[in-house]
Amino acid sequence: MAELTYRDALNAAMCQEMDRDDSVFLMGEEVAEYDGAYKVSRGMLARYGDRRVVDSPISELGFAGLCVGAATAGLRPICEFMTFNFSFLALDQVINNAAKMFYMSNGQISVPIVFRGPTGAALQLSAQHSQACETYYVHAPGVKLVTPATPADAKGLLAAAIRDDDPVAVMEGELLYNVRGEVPDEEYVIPLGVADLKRSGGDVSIITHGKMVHVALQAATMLARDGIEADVLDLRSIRPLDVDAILETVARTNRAVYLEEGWPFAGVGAQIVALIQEEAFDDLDAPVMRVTQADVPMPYAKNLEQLAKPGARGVVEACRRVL
Amino acid sequence: MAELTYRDALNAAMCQEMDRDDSVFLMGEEVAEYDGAYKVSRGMLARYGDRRVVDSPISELGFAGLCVGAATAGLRPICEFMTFNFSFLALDQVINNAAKMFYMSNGQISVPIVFRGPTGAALQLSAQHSQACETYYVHAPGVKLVTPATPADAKGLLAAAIRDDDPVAVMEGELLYNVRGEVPDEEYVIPLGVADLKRSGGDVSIITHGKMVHVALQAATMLARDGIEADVLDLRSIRPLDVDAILETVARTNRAVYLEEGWPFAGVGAQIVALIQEEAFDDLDAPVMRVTQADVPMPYAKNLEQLAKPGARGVVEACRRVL
Amino acid sequence: MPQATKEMESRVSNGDRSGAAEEQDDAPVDIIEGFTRDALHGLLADMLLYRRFEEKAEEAYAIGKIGGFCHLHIGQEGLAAGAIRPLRADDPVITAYRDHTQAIAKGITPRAAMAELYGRVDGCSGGRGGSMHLFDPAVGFMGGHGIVGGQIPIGAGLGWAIRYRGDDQVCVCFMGDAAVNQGAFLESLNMSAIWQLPVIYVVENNEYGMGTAFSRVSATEMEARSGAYGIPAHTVNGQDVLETYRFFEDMAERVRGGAGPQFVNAETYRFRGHSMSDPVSGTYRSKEEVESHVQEQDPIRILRDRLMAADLLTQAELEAMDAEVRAVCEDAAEFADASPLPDPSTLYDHVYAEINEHGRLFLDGRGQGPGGTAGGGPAGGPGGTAGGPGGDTHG
Amino acid sequence: MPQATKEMESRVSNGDRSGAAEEQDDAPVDIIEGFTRDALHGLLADMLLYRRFEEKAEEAYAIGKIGGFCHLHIGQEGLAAGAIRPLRADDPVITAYRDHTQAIAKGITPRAAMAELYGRVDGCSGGRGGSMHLFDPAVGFMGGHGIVGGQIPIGAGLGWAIRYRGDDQVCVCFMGDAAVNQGAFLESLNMSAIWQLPVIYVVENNEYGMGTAFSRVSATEMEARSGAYGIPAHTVNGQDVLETYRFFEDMAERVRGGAGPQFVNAETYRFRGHSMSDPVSGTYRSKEEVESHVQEQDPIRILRDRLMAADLLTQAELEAMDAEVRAVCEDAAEFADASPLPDPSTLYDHVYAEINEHGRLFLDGRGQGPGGTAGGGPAGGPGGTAGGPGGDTHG
Ligand SMILES: Cc1ncc(C[n+]2csc(CCOP(=O)(O)OP(=O)(O)O)c2C)c(N)n1
Ligand SMILES: Cc1ncc(C[n+]2csc(CCOP(=O)(O)OP(=O)(O)O)c2C)c(N)n1
Ligand SMILES: [Mg+2]
Ligand SMILES: [Mg+2]
Repeated sequence: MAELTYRDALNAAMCQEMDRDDSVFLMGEEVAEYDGAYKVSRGMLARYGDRRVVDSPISELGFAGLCVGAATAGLRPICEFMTFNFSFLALDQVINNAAKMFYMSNGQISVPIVFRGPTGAALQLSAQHSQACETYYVHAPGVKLVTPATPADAKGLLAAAIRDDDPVAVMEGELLYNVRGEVPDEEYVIPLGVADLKRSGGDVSIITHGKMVHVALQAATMLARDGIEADVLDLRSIRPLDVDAILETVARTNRAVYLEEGWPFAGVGAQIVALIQEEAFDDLDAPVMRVTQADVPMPYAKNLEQLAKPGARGVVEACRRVL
Repeated sequence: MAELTYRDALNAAMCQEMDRDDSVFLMGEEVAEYDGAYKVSRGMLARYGDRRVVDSPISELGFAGLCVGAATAGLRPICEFMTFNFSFLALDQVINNAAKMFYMSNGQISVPIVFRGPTGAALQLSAQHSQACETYYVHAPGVKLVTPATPADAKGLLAAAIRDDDPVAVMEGELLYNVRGEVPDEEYVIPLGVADLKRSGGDVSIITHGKMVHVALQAATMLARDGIEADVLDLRSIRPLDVDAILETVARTNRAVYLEEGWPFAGVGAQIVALIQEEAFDDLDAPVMRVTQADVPMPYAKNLEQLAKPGARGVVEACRRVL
Repeated sequence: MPQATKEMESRVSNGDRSGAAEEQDDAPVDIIEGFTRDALHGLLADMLLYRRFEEKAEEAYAIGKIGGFCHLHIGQEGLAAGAIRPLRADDPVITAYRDHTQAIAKGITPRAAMAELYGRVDGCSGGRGGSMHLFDPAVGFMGGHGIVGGQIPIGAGLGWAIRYRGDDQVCVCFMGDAAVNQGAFLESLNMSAIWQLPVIYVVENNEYGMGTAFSRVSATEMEARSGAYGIPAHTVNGQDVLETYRFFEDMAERVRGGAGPQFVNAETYRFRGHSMSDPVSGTYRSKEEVESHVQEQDPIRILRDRLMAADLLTQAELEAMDAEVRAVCEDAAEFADASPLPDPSTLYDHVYAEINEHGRLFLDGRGQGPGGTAGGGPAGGPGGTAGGPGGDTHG
Repeated sequence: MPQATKEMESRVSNGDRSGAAEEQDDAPVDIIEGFTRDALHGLLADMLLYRRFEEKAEEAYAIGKIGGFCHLHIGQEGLAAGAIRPLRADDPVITAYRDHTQAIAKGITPRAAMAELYGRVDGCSGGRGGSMHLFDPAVGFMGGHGIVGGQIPIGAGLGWAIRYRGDDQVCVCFMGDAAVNQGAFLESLNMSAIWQLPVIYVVENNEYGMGTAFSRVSATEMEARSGAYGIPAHTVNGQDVLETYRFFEDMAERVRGGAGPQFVNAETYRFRGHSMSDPVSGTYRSKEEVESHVQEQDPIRILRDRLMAADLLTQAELEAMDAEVRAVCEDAAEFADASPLPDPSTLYDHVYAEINEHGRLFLDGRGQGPGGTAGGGPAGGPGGTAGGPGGDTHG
């Protein structure tokens, strides 16, 4: 076990998979000579050469589509979006080709591609650069989505995503890249679809994913000071979704809050709330509350941005309301 | 009052608004010389000339963006997507520019644009041509969305959308264009954000929007044969959302089903279910159930397509489960 | 080996087949432009097969056996035969939604193609794809794509994979003339140029995108479109199957040899409406324009007349050939009609290639996982009538 | 009227200002290439202002007064002065995220620009936009856009609106060299060509998109990129403000007169890193390369040296000019610092321009409508610390 940053854990996962399988390659803007806009691919050009670590033009639709095409031919592209914000330009290739080709071709053509990069807000990057993009990737069936919150999860989930035969979006976080944590040295994968109970409480369930796991843990600490013990369930994988784990924590606490970084309208949280009330209606002693980004484009000003982002205090408040 | 098709009602709304305001123009593929792929703009080129009724190249990102730009300069473009399926290519312009410009510019630059065209499945058009696109347009704040189900609503809502100072998506249906109904002759608008109780029952609330209103009414008729009287609430406007109308019907029936054409994961229905349980938890005697498209890309084969689409029988079943 | 007559046999012959007879100096009288009599008959039979296949599809569409959109290639068969038949079996081909004859040219059988149009389980896409989405990677046919321009980056990716593996296939990526106005065109051609991908981009320039003449949506000629990326542009007369065949035979070898990406403006004409609901002529092109093309620019007539003028084809031979391909198409239609609809229980198959025991992939409560009974599955169910009163479809 | 010295006065002077002195034959000795001494001093002062403004921003960024991404234009000021100052006040200008100096050149005051960088209420975007999103339609500055290439169709739309209304403005649409690889470029230029829109597309060709040299992502020269649409290409030396000014003065009039869309490859160089977190030189360009450009290609030095050589500028005058613009920038920073943060109660303002009494527009239960108390509003609240441990930012 070594302590690694989240960034280096992602790097380790890519190297692990590139070492074992020549069909894996990395393409994206600035991933090679520049070592990655966020240095996630540091050293990879030197290690694998420009056949496998490839700087693309700023052509999101094109290079995402090229990677989809390469995947249909049996390669395993890791398609890095500098951030998922820019992938709106590529969404047609994600939804109409990557997600549907296997079905339309009756299972003849699979698309083993990974789309990865940071999603959500960093600090004061303003409206066009601060969006949580999960909903756009899970609404249509055909794509899988994971959102690692810790270095160990980052390595295991990205490795699993690369090995998976379907398109998998791996959504990271700019503000997570420097987070440190213990990461097993050996080769491992974390299967998609397995949530992780990051904290066990019992009074209330805070269910969340990605970067917000840290906010949830912070809120749980705050609640604990008042004697309220919260479960913090990190979904890790949004599609496939670990429904059992969700129902299990709700069955124990009878009260739940969904915390997500993105907007509320038809967000991941809306789906989870709908699911809980559909499948665990009688377990609920209170409505499932959601804590989300304010329903506005992300403002630049520091104070407004802070206000717009979901935070631990908001989670604490929501927990109190359902208790 | 004349009986018009939904198609002609949309045409009437565009003509009504083009007559009163020279800043309104229509741009899209085949809208002019061909009179529209679905003939919605029939006769408009002849009436308004090629300055105001404009055939675009097949460049969704470009012409949607051009229309956004024209709107920032104070014009009122009606940007027709031949179908919303093709608008994934334009989504960056919708989400990053149309939806955010007013906010980013601190209210200096509004974007009074209408995006319109059919959404959802028609008959056997297969996976790439059969998607309900609502979620992609409502998740991010900044755009409004209406989904007229009848000719009268089509005329009134499209007219309101054109006059609105914000970007408004008007999602129609290929299978609705031939639907006939009474449409007032005079100039009128239906304000955005007002749901319409299309049927008053009292035993259970079927809440829905767009093309599915007709399926809901059919289901209500089936239920009535067994003595079950359903409310059918047509949201008409998804953003702004008539929350009062939703809460009102649920308060009366205590049981609700959301019917939508699209996929379940983070669909409009998920949001409505989350909202109902957040704001009317104590009113609910049963979980709110959702009836949606099967969570698969739309298959071509007639029988599979039929199976994948939400239908009246499924609605009836869902209603029985919540009763 | 003429495709039509060998229909029921192996399709893998593509690569072995050479139309060229340069080395056969024992049969000089049977030759036009270096094609042997057999090769010439083969190309004629191929095009006739494509034509009859689509005429059959037209018939089937009229009686509701085929649904949805159906875009016929009639008039453009010179490109299917001329651009695809010279390729190797392992050269990938990708195209848009007007894909029937390319699919057959690449090796999908008329049976499998027709069954797909019928939406049946024996279709080349198992009935899931339909007319616009024919697929068979085993013969190198990578679809059948419905989003205008959407296949262009995929084509670049197929080329990328070839280069990545150090293989020597060539990818042929077709598109319509209207597709060059999609941003995907710029992005794909540019990447192909900087990475020297082995891709031949072919515009089937039938002068119109639906009802819009290319000249109305472009300020330049088609040939001007690829120079921005340094990709050589070529123009070929797609109605002349021999010219087209020779061009692609040569070009495929050049690209195989490292010549880098190419751009081909293949001039052709569509004899039918854009799709089944679109009239053949009307607002955007005159009856006369269409008629003159049908009379003078039909790739089948052009080859037929040439062969007859050179005494390489008799009326009797032509009739026999036609009867043969008609029989193939008749058989395909019968086969399709007899093929069952997909099993309803397969609705959720092939959404994902990999499903593990964890988590739920389908969120409607019916596809997978525990739902369905314990509160999870009220969604839809075998739906009643969908969608309300009838509408209509563009194409 | 030199921009910097008139800073505190009206900014609407743009249109009236003519650098040309052809008709003033009383002052021939004061002229270089037809620019009067005043005009020359004005351009120098303008560029100095832009430089000092961004140096001030750099300082403020270092001490955390400015956050997020901040892309400096330093080295490229010749284009702000040369391409924008000749325009009329009502000619719209649009650009990408490297927008400070274009904004000021078009008429946004240094105060309003700096306050925006500080995220304050007196910023030209009220603090909502930040460095990448400066806006002021009143002076014809249409932003400030963060998605590479995203502003190009908007620029076409601004041109469309001009043509639609029969007006005679000209839109100048800037982009970086890397942006020409976005599909939006093809689509916008093509539409501009077929509809003959009055738009001048200007590539600020600083040779790199972040760390990627243009030559690595393009197989052709920049000039080749517009011919595909029949749009004339021009190259201008953006480091020579006089050449640039004359070019745009002339070109704007030609386009105003109906010459149709134009494509300008403006050669320039960025003296700083891509954004604040990016080193000035490093993996993708050498220290020497940067240094040689700073020494030989600085638009300010070039003009200064020319003026001094022609005895049109003294050291004292230069120092006075510099002191003046420094004072303007100092004032701007003080103004920005004194400006309040936006009122938290305005968080939901300006998401929508039109809000009626029906329905709910904000679905988080706090923005609007009945929520907030009756169960609707647990969302967030003035959030605790966001996002977990610190990360870093690219640019
Ligand atoms: C992105 C997108 N926009 C619009 C359509 C609708 N559409 C289908 S085919 C077509 C015309 C395409 O013309 P062209 O590329 O010339 O091909 P052809 O039909 O002539 O073979 C259009 C507009 C679509 N399928 N995809
Ligand atoms: C669509 C998109 N992709 C990627 C980025 C990240 N990004 C910001 S600036 C930039 C480089 C752009 O270079 P260029 O267009 O040459 O402009 P310059 O920065 O040199 O002024 C990149 C890749 C983005 N903002 N938008
Ligand atoms: Mg065409
Ligand atoms: Mg650059």
